[in-house]
Amino acid sequence: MDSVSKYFSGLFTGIFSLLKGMSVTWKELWTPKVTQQYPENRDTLVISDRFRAELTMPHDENNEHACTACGICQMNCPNGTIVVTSQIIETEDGKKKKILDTHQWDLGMCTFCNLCVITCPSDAIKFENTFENAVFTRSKLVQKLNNEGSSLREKKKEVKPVEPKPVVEAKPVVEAPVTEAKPVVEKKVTEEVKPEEPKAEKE
Amino acid sequence: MAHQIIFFVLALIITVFSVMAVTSKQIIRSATYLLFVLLATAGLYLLLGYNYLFAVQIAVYAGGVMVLFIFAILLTNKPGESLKTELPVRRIAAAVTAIAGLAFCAHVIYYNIKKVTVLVEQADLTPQQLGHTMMGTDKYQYLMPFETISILLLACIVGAIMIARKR
Amino acid sequence: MENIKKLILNTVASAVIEEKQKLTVTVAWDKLHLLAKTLRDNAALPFDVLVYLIGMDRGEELGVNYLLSSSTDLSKELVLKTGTTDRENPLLYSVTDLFETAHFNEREVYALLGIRFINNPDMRKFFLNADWNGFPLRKDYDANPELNPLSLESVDMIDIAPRVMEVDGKLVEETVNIFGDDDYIINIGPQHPSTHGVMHFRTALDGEIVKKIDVHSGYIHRGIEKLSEALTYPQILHFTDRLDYLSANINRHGLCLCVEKASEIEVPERAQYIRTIMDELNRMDSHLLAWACQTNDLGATTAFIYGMREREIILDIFDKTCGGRLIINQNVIGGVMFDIYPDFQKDVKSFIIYMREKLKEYDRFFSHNVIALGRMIGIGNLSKEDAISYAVTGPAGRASGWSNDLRKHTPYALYDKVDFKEVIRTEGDSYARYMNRLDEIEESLHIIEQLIDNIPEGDICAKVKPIIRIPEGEYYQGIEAAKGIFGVFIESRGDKFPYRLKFRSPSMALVSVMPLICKNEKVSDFIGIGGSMDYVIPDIDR
Amino acid sequence: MILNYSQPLEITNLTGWLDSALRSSMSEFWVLLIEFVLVGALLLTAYAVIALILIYAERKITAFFQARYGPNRVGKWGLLQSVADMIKILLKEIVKINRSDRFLFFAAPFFMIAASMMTFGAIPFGKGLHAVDFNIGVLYVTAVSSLGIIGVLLAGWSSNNKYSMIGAMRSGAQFVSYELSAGFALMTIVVLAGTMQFSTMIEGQRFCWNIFNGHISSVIAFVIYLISGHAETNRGPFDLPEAESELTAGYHTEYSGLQFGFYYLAEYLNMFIIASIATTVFLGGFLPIQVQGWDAFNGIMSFIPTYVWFFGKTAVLIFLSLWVRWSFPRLRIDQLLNLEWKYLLPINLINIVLMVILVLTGLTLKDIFGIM
Repeated sequence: MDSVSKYFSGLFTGIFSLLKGMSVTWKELWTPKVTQQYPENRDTLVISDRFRAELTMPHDENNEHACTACGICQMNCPNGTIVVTSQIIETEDGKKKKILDTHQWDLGMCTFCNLCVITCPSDAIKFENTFENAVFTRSKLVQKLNNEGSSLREKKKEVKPVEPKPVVEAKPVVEAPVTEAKPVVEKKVTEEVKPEEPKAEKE
Repeated sequence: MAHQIIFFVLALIITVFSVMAVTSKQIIRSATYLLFVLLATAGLYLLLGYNYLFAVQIAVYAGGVMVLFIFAILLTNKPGESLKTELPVRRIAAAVTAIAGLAFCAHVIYYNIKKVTVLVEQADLTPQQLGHTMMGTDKYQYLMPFETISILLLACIVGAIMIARKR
Repeated sequence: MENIKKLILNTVASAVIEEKQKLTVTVAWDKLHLLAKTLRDNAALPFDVLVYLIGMDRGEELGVNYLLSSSTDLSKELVLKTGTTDRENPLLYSVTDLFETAHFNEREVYALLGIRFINNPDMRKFFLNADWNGFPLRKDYDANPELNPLSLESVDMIDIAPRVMEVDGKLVEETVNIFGDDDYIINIGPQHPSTHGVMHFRTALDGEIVKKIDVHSGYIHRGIEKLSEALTYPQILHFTDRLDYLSANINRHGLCLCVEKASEIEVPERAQYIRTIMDELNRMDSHLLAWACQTNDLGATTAFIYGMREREIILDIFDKTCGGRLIINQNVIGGVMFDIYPDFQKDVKSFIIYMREKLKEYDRFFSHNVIALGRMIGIGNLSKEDAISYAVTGPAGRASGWSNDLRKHTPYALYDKVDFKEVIRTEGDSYARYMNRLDEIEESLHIIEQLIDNIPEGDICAKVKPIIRIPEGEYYQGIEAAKGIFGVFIESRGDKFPYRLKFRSPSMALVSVMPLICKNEKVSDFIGIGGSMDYVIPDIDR
Repeated sequence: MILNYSQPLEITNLTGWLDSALRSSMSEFWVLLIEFVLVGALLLTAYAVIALILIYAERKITAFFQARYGPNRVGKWGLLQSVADMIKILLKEIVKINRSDRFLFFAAPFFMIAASMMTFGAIPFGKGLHAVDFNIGVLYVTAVSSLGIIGVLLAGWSSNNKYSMIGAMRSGAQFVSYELSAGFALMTIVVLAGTMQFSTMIEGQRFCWNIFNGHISSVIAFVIYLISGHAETNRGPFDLPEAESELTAGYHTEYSGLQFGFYYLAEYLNMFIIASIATTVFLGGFLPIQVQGWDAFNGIMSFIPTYVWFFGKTAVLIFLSLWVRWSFPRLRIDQLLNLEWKYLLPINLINIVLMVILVLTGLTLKDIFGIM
């Protein structure tokens, strides 16, 4: 007798549970849909300000940037995504000075770990939330961040970065030959960044 | 005329696929050819106006038995493998059996051919009529054989379960 | 622990006991098995959990570290060390008969360091192909790609395992067939909708019933541990996100904690709050996905989408806080990278209300559905003993009645300050694991509720030297990731790179127990059990 | 007949006119030939069109159950999505499988499509919209639809793929089991209606649908028929033969292009066929809702053409099937067979006896209330 009652109670509780499940889907049938209609909703789409999509080097109205070509970002990048090339020029007063030639960033290899930005001593680069970066060829993912003909912003006026990043105090270190750990970096760099140079820049 | 054409098409299908069914070396293909034969036979029934028989032919043979058949074949060892050629003795024995069967059929057909044409002209059979005949106890009604067959089938089922249990 | 020391010395007199971060015992290679067995069988405080098994190239010798812990109290830990100087044909004794979890780990050690284990029943290389040249984690490994050229040829699987067995005191090298001759083997994976990644189960079937499972892994082995040996600690951080990518933030927290403890960095209070909240959000994110995937594995596609919908809200909060959705890069050594955004509290609180509502809906929709119950109750039973032996932690282990929540046993961050329940069930079946996850979501909501309004003002990151050097020594930190105990082991030689770094991944234990609990279940249930275990393949492969 | 004038939208008017026009100009043979070809072409077109509409409807409704929008890019609200998919399927390469049994591999989809098409032909879509009207209609439908399983079994075997094989075996077991229940459920109503012919059966439901007429027994039969019909079409929660999460795509894993298209079409059409047979047998088929004695009401209801009624009722049943499919997890094979052999079949057997008793003792609604 027990098994018979079990048979029927099982049948009815089973059917009841199924109906309960169906009531949930019925309710969901009428709830607002959550899919983003992406290309259509471009105007209303809000991407958070902090969203890391593309590494950029902000330039001001005089086409000046803050990058001193110290190469710390390149050193800190775990994947060899960044390649900084610089050249030594001679200023009017005869001093040798290193200026940025190209700051190259490979979106295809970047893991968006933000290390380059937080370690940059001069806040020259930052991540933007411009996320539509799809291209057709891989080579287009390699971007040059500094504008054509841009130059280093003079440092006198610049007191401190406006918003200090949490770990900005990552100072360049004299004896740290970090680059040697990453063979990836050492390709086609016209002028290899030397770890000593950032020190000169810092003073 | 249309009836004639359809009949010949069906007859051709039956003959060709019967031959293919026995000559094919892959058993699963044989089964499929046999299925075509059974379906064409069902077509013949339809042509004759035996709707009920047509449906039963498809449901029982084409549908039920074939499924079981294919099932059985698929579950046996390596169904796709080509069969080996049999021993000559067995071949001769098979041929003799086949010819004997053919002779028997020919005999039956030869002596009954006139009666068959008479039967065809019978009126349409309704399911009600069929049902009454099947379940009736009067003369020329078939409740007794029907139930006997049920018991036979029941015995088969019990036997199958017993065999399955043992394994 | 004094008793334990005495016990160790009584068992193996030659053992060297050191007080390091953890109590470390070094023994000769032939005494290790005996010592491990004694410690495991010790009635007063059984060391019956093998938390990690790490192969190491110590320079001269090749060795293995074992971290033993007690299933009753996970805060009691003990490191066993052994090694062999024979670099040509290194042999050590297997502890697989004592701790089942050692099986896969020993195979991993064989693949990466070339140490073979005597009496391990199946000594194939894990992660790597049998024909791989060299042992990557050895310091003298030659990474020349010509040695291991990329092959595009299709190679048949060989189901023959070599092994070294000790028979009557003699070592015998032999091979053993994984499957029988007549087994009907299907490959579930590496490309399969329900293996949750590039996992490969070779499955012998008897009709619908699973007879045996052979786990093949390593299809996405990236050599993170090897890569880490050439990177600084902040750089290694971004690898942790790529292990169990679903609880990326918790893994990262683990490595940060390990480095912070080793180099004695004090993390500011505010950062602790943010970390804890983010961890719990991450845990919910992971559990929601696990729930969704499990329902999907059982064939309920609609439930899958509901889970993903709720998860999206968490991802949006992550996105606004840290600029990442899946991999959020929030933790850094010394604190967190990003402060919370102004509306953070508001968003999280509204999420808590929303999520509670949705949990009720899940309950109505799936948790009591008669079909779902039939597919989960009594399926994939994992006993407590097996859970301990296989070191199955996380919601899956707790579903077998084993209390193993590190947030309770060895509290870190703010877990000792908040009130929450450790969710434990004793059934050990798929349904218990399933319900555990839903209940843990509830607990996570409860934890966040207590913290969200009390986030103190202050720094979000401690002052950290630009180049972090960890003092010489061995450091281990375990944390409770969404899928179980995630551990970080660092051996430092005082350099700014780790000498050896190892991640103890919870998923490896979860997968290693699959052949046991799926045996004699149906194929469909095998998939369902896989869903209930909720392993993540990159976490196994590393 | 007055009814004819009150139903100006019926297609019967059109076909009748066409028939008489043809007959007036040519001999009987040619009239029949032209009409056969026309009917055949119409059925084939309807087959494809209904399948496409169903595919669209399923995707859209599913999406709404799942808080999504579903296809909405091709055409307004994605209306042309199915058409686009069809073109894609037609253009796709048919991949040749190594070591497959080529003949059976190619033949299998035709079994599937032929079976569902033959069933499709016997459905009364509206008044006079009836290709054939066998006196054994119900039996015919059950018989012919059972041929489809052979396509599944052959596909599974000839693909030379273990997933396909397991899928086919599951499908075989499932089909053989549930065919029984579906047949019994229909037979219950045959007992009630006293006929197997669809046209007579529908006519008998003018004022009282079979589902009401046999009350308890009919409702049980209806539910069982829906369940087993749902199972026969291999749709969730009974989609084990395809069981995406276990067997990738089950028996049609190796099919591509048009061959896959055949399976795809047949699956959706089978869903339609099951729903339409349920409509015909239980819900009064194409007849409008009529109440005995309410002549004005009946007149208004009759104004809506019968095919609208038919498709409307079928659509409701299809929606029900989608609703069920997208609410539940998948059964396991043993649970599936348990459900059939431990629950549906015994209940069915008792139910058929109950129905016989109802009919013999005059306890059907028609007898009680004296409805015609």
